[in-house]
Amino acid sequence: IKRGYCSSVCCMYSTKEALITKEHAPDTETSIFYMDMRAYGKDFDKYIKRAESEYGVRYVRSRISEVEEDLKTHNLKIKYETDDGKLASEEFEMIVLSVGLEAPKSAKEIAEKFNIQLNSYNFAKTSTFEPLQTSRPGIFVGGAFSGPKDVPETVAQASGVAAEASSILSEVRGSLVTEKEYPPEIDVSGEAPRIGVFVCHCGINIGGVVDVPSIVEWVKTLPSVVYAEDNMYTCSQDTQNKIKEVIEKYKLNRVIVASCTPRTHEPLFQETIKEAGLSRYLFEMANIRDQDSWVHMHSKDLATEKAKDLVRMAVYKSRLLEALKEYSVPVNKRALVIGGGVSGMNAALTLSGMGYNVSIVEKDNELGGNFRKIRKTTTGEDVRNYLKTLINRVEKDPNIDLFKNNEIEKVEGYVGNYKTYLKGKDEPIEHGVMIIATGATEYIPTEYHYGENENIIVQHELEDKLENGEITGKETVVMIQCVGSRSDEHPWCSRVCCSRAVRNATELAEKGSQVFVLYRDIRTYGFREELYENARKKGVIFVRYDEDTPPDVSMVNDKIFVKVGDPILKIILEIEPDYLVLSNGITPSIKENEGIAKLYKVPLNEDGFFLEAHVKLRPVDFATEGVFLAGLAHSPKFVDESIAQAKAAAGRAAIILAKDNIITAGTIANVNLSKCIGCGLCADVCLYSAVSLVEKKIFGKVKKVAEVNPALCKGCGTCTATCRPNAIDLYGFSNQEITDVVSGIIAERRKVDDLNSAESLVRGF
Amino acid sequence: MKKIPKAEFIKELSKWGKIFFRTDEGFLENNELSNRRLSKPPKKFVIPQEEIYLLFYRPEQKIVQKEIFRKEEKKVIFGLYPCDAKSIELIGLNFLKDPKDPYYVKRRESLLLVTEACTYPSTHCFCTSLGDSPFDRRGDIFAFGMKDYYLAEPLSDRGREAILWDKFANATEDDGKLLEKAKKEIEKSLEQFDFKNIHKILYQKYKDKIWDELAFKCVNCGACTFYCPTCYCFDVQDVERTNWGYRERVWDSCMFIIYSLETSGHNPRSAKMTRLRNRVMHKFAYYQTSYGEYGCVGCGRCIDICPVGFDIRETLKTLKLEAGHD
Amino acid sequence: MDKKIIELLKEKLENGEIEGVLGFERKQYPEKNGVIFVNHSEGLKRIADSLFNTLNIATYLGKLKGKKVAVLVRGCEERAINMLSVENQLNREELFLIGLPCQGIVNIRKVKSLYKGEIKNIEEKDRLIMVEGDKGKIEISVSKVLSNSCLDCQRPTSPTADINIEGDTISPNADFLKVKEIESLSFPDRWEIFKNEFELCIRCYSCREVCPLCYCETCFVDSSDPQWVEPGKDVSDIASFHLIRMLHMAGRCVGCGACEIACPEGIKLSYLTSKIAKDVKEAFNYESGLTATQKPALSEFKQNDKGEFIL
Amino acid sequence: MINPYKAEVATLVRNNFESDDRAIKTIYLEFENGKKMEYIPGQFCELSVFGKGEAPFGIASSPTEEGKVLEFTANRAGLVTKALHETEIGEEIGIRGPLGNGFPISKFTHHNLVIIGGGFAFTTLRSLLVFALHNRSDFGNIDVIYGAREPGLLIYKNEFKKWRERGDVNIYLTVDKEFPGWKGRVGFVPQVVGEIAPSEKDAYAVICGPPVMINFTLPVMLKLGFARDKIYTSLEKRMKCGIGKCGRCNIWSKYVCKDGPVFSFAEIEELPEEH
Amino acid sequence: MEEKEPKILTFLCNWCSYAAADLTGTSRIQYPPNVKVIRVPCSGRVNPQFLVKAFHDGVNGVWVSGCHLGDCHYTEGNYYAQRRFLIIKSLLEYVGIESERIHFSWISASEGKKFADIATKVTEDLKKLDSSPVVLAKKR
Repeated sequence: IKRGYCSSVCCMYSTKEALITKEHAPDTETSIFYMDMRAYGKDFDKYIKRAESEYGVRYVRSRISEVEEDLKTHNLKIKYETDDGKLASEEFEMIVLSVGLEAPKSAKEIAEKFNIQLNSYNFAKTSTFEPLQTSRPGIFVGGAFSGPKDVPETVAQASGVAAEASSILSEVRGSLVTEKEYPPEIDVSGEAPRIGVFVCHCGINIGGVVDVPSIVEWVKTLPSVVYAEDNMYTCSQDTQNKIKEVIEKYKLNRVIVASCTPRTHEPLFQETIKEAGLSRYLFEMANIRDQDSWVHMHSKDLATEKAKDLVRMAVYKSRLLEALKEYSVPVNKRALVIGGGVSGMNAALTLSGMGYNVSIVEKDNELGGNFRKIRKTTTGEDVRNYLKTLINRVEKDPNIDLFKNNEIEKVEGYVGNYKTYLKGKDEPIEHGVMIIATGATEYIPTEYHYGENENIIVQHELEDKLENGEITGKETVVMIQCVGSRSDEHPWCSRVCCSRAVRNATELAEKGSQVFVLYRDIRTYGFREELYENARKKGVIFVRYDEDTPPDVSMVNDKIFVKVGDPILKIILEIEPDYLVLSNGITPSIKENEGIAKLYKVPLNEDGFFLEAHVKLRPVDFATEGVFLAGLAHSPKFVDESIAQAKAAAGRAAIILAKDNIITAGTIANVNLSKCIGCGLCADVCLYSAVSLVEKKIFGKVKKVAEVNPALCKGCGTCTATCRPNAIDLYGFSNQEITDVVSGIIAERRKVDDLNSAESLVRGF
Repeated sequence: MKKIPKAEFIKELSKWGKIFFRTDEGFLENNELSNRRLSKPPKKFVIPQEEIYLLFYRPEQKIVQKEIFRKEEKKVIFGLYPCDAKSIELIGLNFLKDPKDPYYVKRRESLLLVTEACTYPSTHCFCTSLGDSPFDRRGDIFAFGMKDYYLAEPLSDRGREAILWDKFANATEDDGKLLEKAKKEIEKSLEQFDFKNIHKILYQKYKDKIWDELAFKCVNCGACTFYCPTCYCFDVQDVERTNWGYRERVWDSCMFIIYSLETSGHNPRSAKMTRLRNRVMHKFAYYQTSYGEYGCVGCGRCIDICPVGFDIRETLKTLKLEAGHD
Repeated sequence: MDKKIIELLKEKLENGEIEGVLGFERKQYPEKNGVIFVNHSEGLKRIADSLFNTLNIATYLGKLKGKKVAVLVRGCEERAINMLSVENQLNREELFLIGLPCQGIVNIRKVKSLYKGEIKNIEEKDRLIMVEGDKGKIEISVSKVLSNSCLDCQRPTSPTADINIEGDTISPNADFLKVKEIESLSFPDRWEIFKNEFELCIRCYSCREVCPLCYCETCFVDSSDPQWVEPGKDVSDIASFHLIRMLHMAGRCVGCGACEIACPEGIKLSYLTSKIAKDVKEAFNYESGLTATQKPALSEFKQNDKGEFIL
Repeated sequence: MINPYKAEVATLVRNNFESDDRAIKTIYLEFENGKKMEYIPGQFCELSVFGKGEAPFGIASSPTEEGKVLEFTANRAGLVTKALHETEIGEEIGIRGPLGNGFPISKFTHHNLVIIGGGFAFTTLRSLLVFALHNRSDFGNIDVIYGAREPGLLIYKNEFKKWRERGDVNIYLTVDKEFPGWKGRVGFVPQVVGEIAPSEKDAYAVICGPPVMINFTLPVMLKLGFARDKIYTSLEKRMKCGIGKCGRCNIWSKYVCKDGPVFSFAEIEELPEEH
Repeated sequence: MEEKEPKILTFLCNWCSYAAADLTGTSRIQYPPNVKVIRVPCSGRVNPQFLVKAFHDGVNGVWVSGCHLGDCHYTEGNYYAQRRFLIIKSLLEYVGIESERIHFSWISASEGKKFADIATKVTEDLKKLDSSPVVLAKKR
């Protein structure tokens, strides 16, 4: 099978591997051989720069002709043609091949079973405007099955697909859910702590190193411990039943399991004690496997001593544990979408399809955003037709309220309960979630004499000329890539310009024009690689230039002269084009973004694009709950990617909207009102805007105090360390709990053998 | 009144206990009397800043308790000015009323207070304004330093038993005159404000708005209370260790907000002014009501030490003036 | 006080723009100088500048909440006011700040160490102070008795006062000589210094109460949940108190030195306050209280903050 | 010399929650050596949980009750109360007392008694009430008016039921607001006192409760004709030593721990508003 | 009772460093048992006061570890932590607490080896002090 596509991920993958290698073994010399460095994603170029400058990863632009083994040293010799056309060879101890991705072997089988169409490379066939839709209605595709792609796109598509499916199923939502029932929670407040300790052998994992039975006997002597036993596997089902029995029999109100890590097993045991009627917050764990028996295998005595320390620490903390409250906050089931471009409209329609009300706020008096300037997609679909249909659907949708020519003035509230005030309107829009789809702006070049000569144009102006028939096919056209991208002022790749230029160049070439594309790397990732290949076939000439030696454009009597040094051909090309087309990039709408960022307390990255919660795993979320992100506001991207993101954002938002109430976690910050002095430093450091200052009456005096919104607090505790009178504290990790655990560490040292030794301690000083 | 050569007096006293002399750095064993009023009061000899008084030990569930009494060696406090000697008596009014405070009692029993007539009052002294004198006979023994001799007389049983008084010659009439002359001179050198009936004015002015003005300067630190020779308030706190712990009392100050803060969060003296007012009232009115004595000896240390320039004399003067106008 | 300023304040008092003036009153024993609040124009003459005005006037604004007040401020005092404004403790709009040219403050303790007798009178003139008492009369150059904090002053003038009185100020040097000297010692030698200082402490909390930025109602030292500091005179507890207080002051302390002079035991608190000032300056290029909006150093961060100490 | 700071040790023999929110708990203490403490209603003890500290609690039991058990009811608020609540049965608690003056029982004898309480401050009132009921013939009419914010916060509920069943004491329970399942009176204590209007004739009244309640009840009582010197209350203050030494509980020259905690309103009128 | 082995109070953030400590276990990389781990949600939770109190109470050393900058689960917590740690380390050393007693690190969930290396370093640093007492420790 022919693989005429780019696998989209290998360039970055190999960079990451090289970087990790360097971190683990800093003396390793790592070299990456490549043809075009396709660092097209958000912040990818910065990553490459860091790999190069901070870690010393070497990048070699080349074509490799041969790899052979040196029979003596068994080293591997690479022969390659360098950038300037010379042959070179180098020896390495290890060669890692950046292999591409291909469709799964079972693709055909799956396609047949579900009766969906595949493309020529056996990936699921989709279209630009329906990137998640297979050829058969009701069947959707997400992730690499519709083509190779990076993690954030995959994750976004997955959320988008869920949203699509949810739209179809919206009428039966929730009809098959059965809620697990728990016994009523036993109130243990004001009781003496009665702790049960279960020490796990974990087969021989713990028991083989730590003297488990001796720990059980010892722990019984600790204050408040009323029961202790050891188990072969504390996580087994029969032990869960045992734990429940013991809780009842010994009236335990705290449970400690000394075994593996709470990161994997805490939920299981919490569930168990919940089934026995105890709050899950009354559980504590001592990690005597991953952080003890496994790491001190050769000093069993010390491992046993450490296990005691860890268990004692757990006991000390356990005594202070409280059944924390989880609050329920009702959810307003309306979404607000900021931005009426393709992303905003798609997000709104998807939410509406799922049965939710949506308000769209658009600053212009027309929907469509940046897409209004575009005529065709890179793959040739008619944009205007699509846009017309889309706008029509939005405007007619009864679930969607449109606020065109509007801007946001003020925002109040939090996830589930936002109030957004538009400029000049008293009545706020009340909504539970919001999606930021404010788009971006086209870069207006200041370089290459743009604006000084009517034949120096940008890509969309070229497209207008093509459409208007101003191009005859006799012209010489030069395109310059990366105008306003990948520079010091705009250090990001605008992602779409290569493909767009390639497509326009092909169209020109087909008309007979002579086209030169001056580029730094051609980043036609994915199936767009076909466009690139096609362009070359059609005679488009691609000339590479370095960042330091950009093309030289001059004008003499309205004539344009372009000089560019080709590193491959090692000659200086001088062209006198009829048109100079600048592939201008995409820039964030910084002022607008900053305004919105402030209103909704969400961050921007240093370039001015919105910064998502996690670049790979939470591509359309913000750290602030209830606020989501889609489209160019996130970073430059193609329309299919924007649509997928829009649907993803809708899908993510719908998770909140589907709930009647939001249940907050118990481990959140809380304020002691009599200690609070209202200095507000806690609110200053809260990224989630969970802390605010309010006026309250305390002992007859009105004063400003901090207030925690349980729906927003994530329980990081950063606020607590700013509080001088310790008024704001964190449930589950309170100052008292932490300092008591510290006492647990040194408890043995602060013990006396008898009253006399205590007396001598006291009299000694 | 006896006339005793200096060296011999010291020698005799040293038979009773270790002698601590008034020096610039406090009461030390180094045999050199300073010639100014000590910056710090002698109250630590009867109520140390920190007193651990109860130990407990918890081997299992049962608790073992033990009272802690520090062994007090016998000390001769030599050269105490009368005001400071009076302060120990004033503290005693509180600690000796029923039930007696055994810690004060034991400490006081171990002390022989040898008072010296005050011939170097400081700029902020005002004992005469309270009806006292720098030559008051206070403590167990009173002494008046002359060139080579002390004029001395015992004032208490402990003072009488401390040395063999009969060994020494009686003071002459001239000596007595000298002492009286010195007394008059020193008393005259002190500014006289006459606060002798200030308690009546205080009770009368308790609710007066003037207090806000009077207390404006005060930031409610505890410096005055800790430097006051008659302030005795203490806090009781437990310190816990793994299987033992102790209970101690430490100096406390009525100027601190936490002093009267109740567990519920309610504080009867939450405003800074009320705390200052309570302190002044306690010294010059409540103590008078309870014991017939002011809780102040006019040593002026609180004025010396106050970081914000609060002057109790000014305050009382203002109150007097205000009352006069009424 | 400057005549023009008196006229201005008179006018403001009379037309009700301000309800009073906060300033220092000069006393015969200048160590007894104190803060007064004057709410009628005759009282204005009581207000006087002095090298012995060692408190930070911002401390008193808590007692005047909600009042429109004119305040005479030095650089450190105004920075404290800015800090209090950042921390929502006062409304900067209600204050009319008159910036004084600060010549530093004198530590009376240093004067007393040079004059062993009973001081009866002190006069200030130019850069000299004349001390008179039972041991005669001497003249001392101000530079010899300047407060330690003033030696490390970064900014004697007030950055954002409403009007400024022109005049000579001490030169800001902020070279932190004493801190550097201590930093050059071995660990045991450093502890020796601080142990000796801390052992003097009687826990009267004068340092805390005169500090304009120690305005908590419940100080951590009085907390029992948890008990950060145990009762008593053990140096470990005293040290804990001062260290934690310094943590609370880090990136907030304006370096006025009021705490050191207030301390009845003469503890060299400037060793600590200058240290944190030096640290925030060097590590975060930060000075506290420069504006009424700048957050405390530990309540903000920069992406490229110093982190070489992190493994 | 007796060391008045040294605590005796008593064992926790029983405890039970009083309020539905479990913030109020009654504990029962017994001396190990079988000693019986002599006290009068209205006195208090300093209880200590060793290592946590000491705090004063009014004695809720009556010296006339059988057995040697002392009863205290504590609202969980601070370190010591939390520790007291979390003390297991069989564990030991330090106790100093009885302290304070107590109610002037001799004055009350042969008079009518009006007992008014609010919230968890019924503790020493319980002592007084039980004492009076045990010496029923020594007292005239007994009216008890007791209220709390809500039914779940009324303490000694079972005992109130029994007292009511006796028929020789008038019990009026009230809560601040209507509450599902509550069939009794609704209204704040001062208002209910006004409604019931106990007679001042031959009567002494005792009022204990939160300051607000007392402040509003006192005028009602005065209006009913009670003289100030025939209305008593028990004052709450921060205390440490409990024996008039440490200084903090003073109101003017009186120490609440030693001269009180029981004062008549005639005495209180003399004192300033620092309580 | 005085134990010979120094005890090192160790705060690990739940999301990175604690996970790294677990990974060290899964990878069976060995390190000295002196570090006593307290799991906290974020290094930003670690109030510098804890360090003062811990030294006062008698721990021999303190080590706090969080996510690498930019990797914080709560986005910014470790940036604030970094400033606080700089101040507390500098201040404690200034009054005479040996630098060997105070350590901070950023360890990601994948850096099991780094965790073991630093645990070893921290312990060895402390042992270099040759059981000299912590100056801030209360003696009773």
